[in-house]
Amino acid sequence: MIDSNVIKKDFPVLSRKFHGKEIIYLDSAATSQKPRSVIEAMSNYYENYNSNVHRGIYQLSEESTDIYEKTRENVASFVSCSARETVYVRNTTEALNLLAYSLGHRLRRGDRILLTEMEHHSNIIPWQFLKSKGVELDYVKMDADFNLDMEDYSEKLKKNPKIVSVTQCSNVLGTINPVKEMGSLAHERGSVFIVDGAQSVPHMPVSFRDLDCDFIAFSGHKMLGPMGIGCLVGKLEELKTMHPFLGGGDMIREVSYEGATWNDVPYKFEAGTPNVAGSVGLSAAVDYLRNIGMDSVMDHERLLIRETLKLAPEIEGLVSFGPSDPEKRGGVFSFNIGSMPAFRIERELEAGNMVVSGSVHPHDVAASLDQQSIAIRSGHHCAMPLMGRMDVAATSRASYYVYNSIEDVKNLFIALSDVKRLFAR
Amino acid sequence: MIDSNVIKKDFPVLSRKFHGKEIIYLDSAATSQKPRSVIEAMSNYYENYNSNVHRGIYQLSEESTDIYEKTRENVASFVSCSARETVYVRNTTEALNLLAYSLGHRLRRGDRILLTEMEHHSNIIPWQFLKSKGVELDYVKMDADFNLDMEDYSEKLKKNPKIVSVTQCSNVLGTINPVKEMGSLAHERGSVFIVDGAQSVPHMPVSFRDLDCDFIAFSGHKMLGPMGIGCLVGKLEELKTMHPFLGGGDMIREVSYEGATWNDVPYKFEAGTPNVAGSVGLSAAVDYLRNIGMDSVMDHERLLIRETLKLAPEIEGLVSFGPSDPEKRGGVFSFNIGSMPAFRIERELEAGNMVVSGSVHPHDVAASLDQQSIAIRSGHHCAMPLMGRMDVAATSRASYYVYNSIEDVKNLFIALSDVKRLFAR
Amino acid sequence: MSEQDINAEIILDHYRNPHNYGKIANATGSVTEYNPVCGDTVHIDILEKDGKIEEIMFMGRGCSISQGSASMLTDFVKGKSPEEIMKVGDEEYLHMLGLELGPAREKCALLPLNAMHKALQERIRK
Amino acid sequence: MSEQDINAEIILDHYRNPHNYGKIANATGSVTEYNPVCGDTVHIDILEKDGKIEEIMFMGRGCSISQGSASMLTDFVKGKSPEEIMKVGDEEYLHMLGLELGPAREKCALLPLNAMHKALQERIRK
Ligand SMILES: Cc1ncc(COP(=O)(O)O)c(C=O)c1O
Ligand SMILES: Cc1ncc(COP(=O)(O)O)c(C=O)c1O
Repeated sequence: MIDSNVIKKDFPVLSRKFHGKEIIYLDSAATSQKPRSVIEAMSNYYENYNSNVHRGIYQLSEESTDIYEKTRENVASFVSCSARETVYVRNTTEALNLLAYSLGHRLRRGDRILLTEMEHHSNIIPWQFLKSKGVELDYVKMDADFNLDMEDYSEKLKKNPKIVSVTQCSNVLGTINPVKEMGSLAHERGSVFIVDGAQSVPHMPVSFRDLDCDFIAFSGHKMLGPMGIGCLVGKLEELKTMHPFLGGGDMIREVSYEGATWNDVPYKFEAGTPNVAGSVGLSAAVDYLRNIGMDSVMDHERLLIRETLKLAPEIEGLVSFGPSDPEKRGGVFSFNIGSMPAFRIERELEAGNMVVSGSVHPHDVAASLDQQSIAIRSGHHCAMPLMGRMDVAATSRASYYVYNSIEDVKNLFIALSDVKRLFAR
Repeated sequence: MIDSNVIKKDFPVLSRKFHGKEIIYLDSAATSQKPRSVIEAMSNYYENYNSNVHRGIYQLSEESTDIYEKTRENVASFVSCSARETVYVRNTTEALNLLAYSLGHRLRRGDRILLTEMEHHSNIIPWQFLKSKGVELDYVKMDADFNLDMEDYSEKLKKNPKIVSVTQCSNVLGTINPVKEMGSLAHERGSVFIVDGAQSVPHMPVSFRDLDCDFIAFSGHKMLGPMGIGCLVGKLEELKTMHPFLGGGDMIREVSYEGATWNDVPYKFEAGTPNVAGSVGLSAAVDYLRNIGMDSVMDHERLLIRETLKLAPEIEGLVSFGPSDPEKRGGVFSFNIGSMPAFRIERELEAGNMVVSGSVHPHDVAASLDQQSIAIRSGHHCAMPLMGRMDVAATSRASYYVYNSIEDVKNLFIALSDVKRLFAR
Repeated sequence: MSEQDINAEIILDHYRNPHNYGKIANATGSVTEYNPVCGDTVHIDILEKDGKIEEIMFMGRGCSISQGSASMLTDFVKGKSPEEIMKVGDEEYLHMLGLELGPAREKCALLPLNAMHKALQERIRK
Repeated sequence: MSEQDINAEIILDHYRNPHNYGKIANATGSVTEYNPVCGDTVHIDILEKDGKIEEIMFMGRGCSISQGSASMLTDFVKGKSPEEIMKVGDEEYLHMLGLELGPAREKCALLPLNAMHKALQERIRK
């Protein structure tokens, strides 16, 4: 079992006080805080090893190359893949764009791509770019309990999408999707299967081998690591045959004024000077998480979500969005106080009720919690289409990680009852 | 005047010793070392402010947003442009790819792009990708003194290239190209004019306004800043009308399942969680450089290059590549000991001389200097086509920065005379 | 109570009991302004007469800042000339509200003013 | 002098005075191997007879490690069977050279071995 109050001490930010109170950070789905060991690993790299990798024949550069490749092995082993399958990118967003651009080369007019209704913008927009080529997009529906409708999935798979790309865990709903099963079904249809692991890799055990997906993408900054580094993991055969994405140094084998040939995987996809310090930070984060154990991380967050779902009914009018079964969700809790439909004037005039009573706008919720030094997010969470689908203008969201305690959850709900009193009209 | 021995003390790496000797780091064209202030600025950010930007309504996130935008203003002022014109990217490579992908949307079969013979791979490959669309590339020639042949430039401009992209300073030759004049000529032809500032922005005063170019790209890690952050500066009107590059969070205004609209510039080009800590480091690097003064930086490196060109003839058989006039070059010195043509068997058999005598391979030069704790680079320097053009398999390269002293240059040449003795055959 | 706190109370009052909420049937100008980041929406109807805003009504949904600001704005512009209103800048308006707001909330507070300016520009163009 | 130093001297000797440098007119196999990173090149000609490498010559250009290694390799393989040579792995070969090399220089050292293996594979396929 995790003792989050001990863990908290490893995270310098969390000792900051606002309005005389230590911050309760409940926005880890946006970005996680960093333990001292991660921050120090990067400083240590810059203070003792900093240099460019791969091409230097002097000790500093050889050490740097060695460090860089060891971080890759470490991160690869964390998600059970090989180092050669592990491409360093900036973040999940870049990884998914890389795939859209590179796999996009193979797509023709009329080819289909299958996504879900609960995707983050970064798993929607890159694919929408391909519409100009005549590629068509479908979205798997959710059921009433905010899980994917697997019948709808099977139905839409029948259209033989060339690519299926699905988030393993929704950053809004917390829904954990059955990506292993979905991957098998997709492969039966010959689709390339992509997993957006931005919210899963940081929070639960994830094995690339076990999932039988073709690609998985994740961001360092959401898993205790630094900003500016993330991974695209891909099957070797796929990576080898794919068109490169960014062109430049290190990703080539030979270049002439007429054309070029490509370096081996994964370097083929790592153009330009890489973020070695970032990789060092990510590797330290992986060590930190491994030391806790990903099973424990998951169990801990499940504990917090269970407490959350227990306390939620105490706030009158609270509406929450996400599966009712805590075993099927990650540590993400989206909610509203009262109904919060998008404003449409015709609808308002028709309803005749000029002011929605009893509801508190997510902005007011977040601002008011901030006065209590509780940091939550409010807005569309980069999932506007999902907001539309749920007919809400926005939601509030609390999201948990290893440094959050049961007390944090309790304090959240104490503060929420105040919010209600202050803002409801 | 710069006192590089005082400056050196600000750079922790430079006190490392190999073989009992403090490192003499002469590979700043690959990546620069980082002063303590830059390393600490990033740690401080992670320890006290870390959070996601733009969307948070809590104090930490508002502080982070504020910090992020202030770094942007600071970096923008460093190169005399506005913050709105300053797009954060990973590095120069990503910036140039962004341009190639985005401007590439406008190009049609038969459109031309004009580069030069001395470009880095990152200013060649992204444009070569467009060849599949039927776009054609030209390269401006060099003259015998390693300067661009301006007549050839004028001649090739007559073909009305849609895009001209040129490095302001060659990372191999040190040549400083007359980009201001070249930009005016390109604009007369209606071409978009792009400057690769990877080797100029770190080493000399550069003003975006003054250059009258449409875009300039540079990397933080080459200018005392961290890895994983760089800039694409572009004219507002261009950035506004361009197609976005990466799709995802933050770069959108509205998204539906059918399509999306874009956020304002520069956010339109910053998809996903940005590298805020990286921007903090870059901003601290800019402060450090501004404090020295870019004129002083340039003068100092010129001093070192003058000393270099003075000492070079003392090494028998040394061939150097770069303009003879130190006023026309940056702090980069490429050379070979003896001739180092690429191996072609027919040529060898014809010549009948089975072993090139008197020459030392760049690998041996670098490895041998490494024994003296002097770090230089050897290889093709991500400019393979240029190597071919100069008929060398590779070169050695020493490159200078603010922390290098006249003694460093002297020590380089003392070590080089040993190399000659050891390896020549 | 600090001035800040008093101003916060005032805007909250407006939010709880908005002034001039509703539609104008014979409006001479109207506009809907929307902030996609949070969904805050303000719809404004104006009725101009003799170079003055004779009547103004708003409808909308959003946080206390955006809706409170909208209510206060309707009081503020009534009886003023379009030219006077166009001259009110963001800074001045925020100063008038007298709240200390972060960058995200500033956008909420300014949404009604932007809507108002747009409504007037539309009209002016006609 | 350490063993390292002695081995470094040996390879330098080979580099300065390469053994078996040149072409074989009636080669039964030949290959050119090239490392684009530094331009190191090794061309190998072999003459096989009765299941043994009877003769081997190389030409090339590159650093002391790649060229010294090539010269040593030619001595090493002479008289051996293709099967024996194919069995020599990277690790084993590097151990034989007995040098402490960084990752970049390891590639230089292995270039001749890779060339040799390729030359034999080409032949085997025939
Ligand atoms: C499910 C999901 N996918 C993708 C992303 C994008 O991650 P990043 O901003 O690190 O690229 C996020 C995070 O915002 C996410 O929650
Ligand atoms: C002239 C030039 N352009 C572009 C680059 C690429 O820079 P980066 O690797 O930071 O993307 C470099 C550095 O290697 C360079 O010297």
